[in-house]
Amino acid sequence: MFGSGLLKGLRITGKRMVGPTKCDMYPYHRRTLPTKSRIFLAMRATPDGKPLCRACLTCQQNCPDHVIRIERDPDDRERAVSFTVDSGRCTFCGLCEENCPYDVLVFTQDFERATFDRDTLVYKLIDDGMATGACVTVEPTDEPAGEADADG
Amino acid sequence: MIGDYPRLGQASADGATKSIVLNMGPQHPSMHGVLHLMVELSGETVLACRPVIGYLHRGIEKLFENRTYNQCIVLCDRLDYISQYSNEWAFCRAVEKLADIEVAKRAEWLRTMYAELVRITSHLLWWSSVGLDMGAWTPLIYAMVPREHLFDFYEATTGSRLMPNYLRFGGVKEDVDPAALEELHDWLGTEFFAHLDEFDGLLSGNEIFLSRQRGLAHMTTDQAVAWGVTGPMLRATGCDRDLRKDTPYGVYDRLEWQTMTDARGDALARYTVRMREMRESANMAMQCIERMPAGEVRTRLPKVLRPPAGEVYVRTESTRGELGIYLVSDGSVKPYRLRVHSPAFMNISSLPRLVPGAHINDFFAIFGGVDNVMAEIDR
Amino acid sequence: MTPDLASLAERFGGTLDDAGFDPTIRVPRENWRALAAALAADGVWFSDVTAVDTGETVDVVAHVCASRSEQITLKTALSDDDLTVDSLVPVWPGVEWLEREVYDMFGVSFDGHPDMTRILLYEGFEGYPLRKSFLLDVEEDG
Amino acid sequence: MSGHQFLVALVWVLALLVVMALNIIFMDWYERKLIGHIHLRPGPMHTGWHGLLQPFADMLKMLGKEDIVPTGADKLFFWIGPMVVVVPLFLALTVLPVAPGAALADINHGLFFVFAMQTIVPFGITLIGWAGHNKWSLVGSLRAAAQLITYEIPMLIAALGVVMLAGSTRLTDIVQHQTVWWYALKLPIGFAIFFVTGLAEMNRTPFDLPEAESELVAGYHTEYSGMKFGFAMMSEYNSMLVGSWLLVLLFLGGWNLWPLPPSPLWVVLKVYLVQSFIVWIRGTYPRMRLDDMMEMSWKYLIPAGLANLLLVGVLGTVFPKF
Repeated sequence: MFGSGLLKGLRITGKRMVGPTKCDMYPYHRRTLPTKSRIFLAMRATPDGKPLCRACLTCQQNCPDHVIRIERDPDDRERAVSFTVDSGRCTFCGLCEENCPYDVLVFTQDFERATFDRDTLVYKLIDDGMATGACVTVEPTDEPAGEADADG
Repeated sequence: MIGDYPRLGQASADGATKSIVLNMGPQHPSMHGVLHLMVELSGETVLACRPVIGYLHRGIEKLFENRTYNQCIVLCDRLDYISQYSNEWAFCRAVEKLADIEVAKRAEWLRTMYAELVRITSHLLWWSSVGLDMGAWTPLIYAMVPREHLFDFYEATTGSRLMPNYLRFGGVKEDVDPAALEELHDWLGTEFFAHLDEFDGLLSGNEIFLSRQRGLAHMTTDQAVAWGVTGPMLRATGCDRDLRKDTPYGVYDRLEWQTMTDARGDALARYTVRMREMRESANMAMQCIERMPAGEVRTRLPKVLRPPAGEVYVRTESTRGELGIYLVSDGSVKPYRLRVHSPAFMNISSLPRLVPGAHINDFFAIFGGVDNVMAEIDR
Repeated sequence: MTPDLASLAERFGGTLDDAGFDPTIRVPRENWRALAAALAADGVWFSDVTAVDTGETVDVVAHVCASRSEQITLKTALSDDDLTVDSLVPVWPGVEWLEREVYDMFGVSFDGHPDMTRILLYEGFEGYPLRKSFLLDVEEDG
Repeated sequence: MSGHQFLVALVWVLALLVVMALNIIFMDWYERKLIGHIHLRPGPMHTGWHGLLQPFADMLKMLGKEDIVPTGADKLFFWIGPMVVVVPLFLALTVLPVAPGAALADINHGLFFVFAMQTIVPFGITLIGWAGHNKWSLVGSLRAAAQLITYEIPMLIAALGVVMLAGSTRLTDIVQHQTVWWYALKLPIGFAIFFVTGLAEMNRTPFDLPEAESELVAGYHTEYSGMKFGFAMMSEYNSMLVGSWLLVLLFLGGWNLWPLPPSPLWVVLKVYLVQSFIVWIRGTYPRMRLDDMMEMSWKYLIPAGLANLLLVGVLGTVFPKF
């Protein structure tokens, strides 16, 4: 009958009107993102500030958008002097993390980094050969993870 | 009328017909993306329409030529950003066919499942905008509830809501937690269908909606094929052409499902086909979860892929229709030429043929049924 | 129903290459539209029209479907000094925008096309981006 | 007019202005809230308790915006347009009673006065659309003119049924006839027609074609900004108030709520219930098509209204007490 569809629609919206809302009240209620979420790049480092990076440049070569810049120590090819991330160019594809042979790169779930200044989007994970505050601290293990398929 | 269609200014060239040209978009409240439509009107009747595209052109086909194959997958997400997995799959299929890579068993099931889920999320967005185009605001919000649930699933399993970069040559990036799959299966079987029933009650049976959609912008199968229209728009003319059935890939030949068609050929048929496809896709995704074998999800490949020189054209049934990937390789680490034949591009090119004679009022009702994504049209 | 491709290729002074994934017919550009029309008369519909810059020539490539699962590739080579070929719009109306895109990206102009203008790029853009001579400003990896 | 009468009239006018302002403030907040809850979201929450101060925030925002007059606009009409819309609606308010005789002017032909005032509104909208020098507003305003003129006829016909039963066009008399049985119950067809045409007169969903944001950007007031845009919004809420008030008086018993004693409170309550329903409809339906809408009026509503009139005549003759 003409009009039954109209009434049905009113019933549905009426039910929803008195029912609960489904909003996350964002700044008051913050969701924790799943651990797999790729937000900002970070690096594992030991508690005493030693980065686990071995400056193999795999991530830099795999990055489609030239986000990562690594400066090697001229004396020690396995030591990075600086590791710069230009997150303003990053597309969060995860190729660096995935291809890292030593499993050193990780993504953090911290997403609140809106800024007014584009320069602040460039941050260093290694500065002067030491891990910066943007790194994630891990307890040192005996065997470096992922050594086996380093040349995969 | 299969061949030519009225061009802009043609009807008023004789001087007898008075017309105005409206510029709809690229900034218009209900324009989907940055499409610019020049519409010639006589009163409220559309005489001709000329879509102006390219506002979102990023030169992706050129960028492909400057990236290694692995890096190209990232860009595939950006083609049609609301059916990401379909794009990735199309590209991966082309590379796998050219380089003769075998896909891991479980990965095939996962790929099929994600492709069907993304068909649902894409159609949900379409459903919300179909209502919005006709002035109903509520569908927009209601469709977001199940869509957000699926996006949460994407994020928990692939790491990103919109740009997953999940498929790899020979498989997928990583396996999915069985508990998450189980939960998704339960949700699809119960809550999701309840949502769809609600959608049907809200819009599909609404007399105002029906009177606006019925008989609007009619298209026959012959016309659709001649204009290059594919996907749900073609199936809404009664033609059951569907690449998932015609050239089975993934595990589509092992699932029990039907191609959804509707013989009426009008805007309502396009609506019905997509609504039915959502239910069928949910069924297919549930079958995938039930029957998925255990095992590896990724074939071991050399870190740097060099497909042999040659060329391949692979067509995939994406959410919007036939997504063709034409890959020419010269044996190096980067594609020599990668052409993306976009279904939305073909469908939107039929718009100037569909709208003449319609009211400006119906214009967006027709436009909504085309279901375009500017990112894929402009590339 | 697959048309007899070998005889078709012969009829239009072209060659048939069956080695790849899809049968490929190469014809001289004078017979481009005639080949398409003959195929269309056999019930073949189009899927895609595009082009490839091979270095010496620009190949206009059409992917057509003989049946739901059979694809045929049609090719014609155009030399750099005269990039014109007959338009396929009279055969398949839907290729209108595809040919505009080829014009936009490769500079191939199609005779008999109703609206030969740029489509993705703006009028006045210099160069044809998908030609190999058009170089991107690519950063070198360290 | 004596000084005393003048003073009373002045107080009434001021009171009506306050009512108008309060209604706009309340409806601005209420509509957002209601639509919000239909949309599964809470609506404004941060300006005051549950966003109660939101209308004031809106007002401040509108006042702070630059008042743009487009280059090609007809400046005189651009200014006059909003007033031509707002003033008649305010005048219509002056004859609407809340209790027997309690109106600024409880005139004998109150019903027709309201209709006459509503008829002026399309002129204002057409002026607005013409003056803005914008294709969207032109299309929108012409739609509005066509729609309002088309829907006035069935609206009047539906109201005529009430006039026939009540034997008066004075709004107080009409309400006094509905002490127990509302005319909505006696004349369901007339009520339905009046409600639907009322929606069209108010430019509300599903008849909001003049400001169809999905095709006409913002319809007839596309070029308006700042406080002039505020005027357009105000006129919308005003016409909603007038329309639903008239509906309550004609069909929903006005201040009668049997078996409870009559009270002006019931008028307020009913007016806001009707307005809630209108908002609810907005949250549910898509917009109608222009030609369908015209067709509905000429082909269905007017014949149905005439049939209703005939029915009322027959019933009124056969059962004089009806």
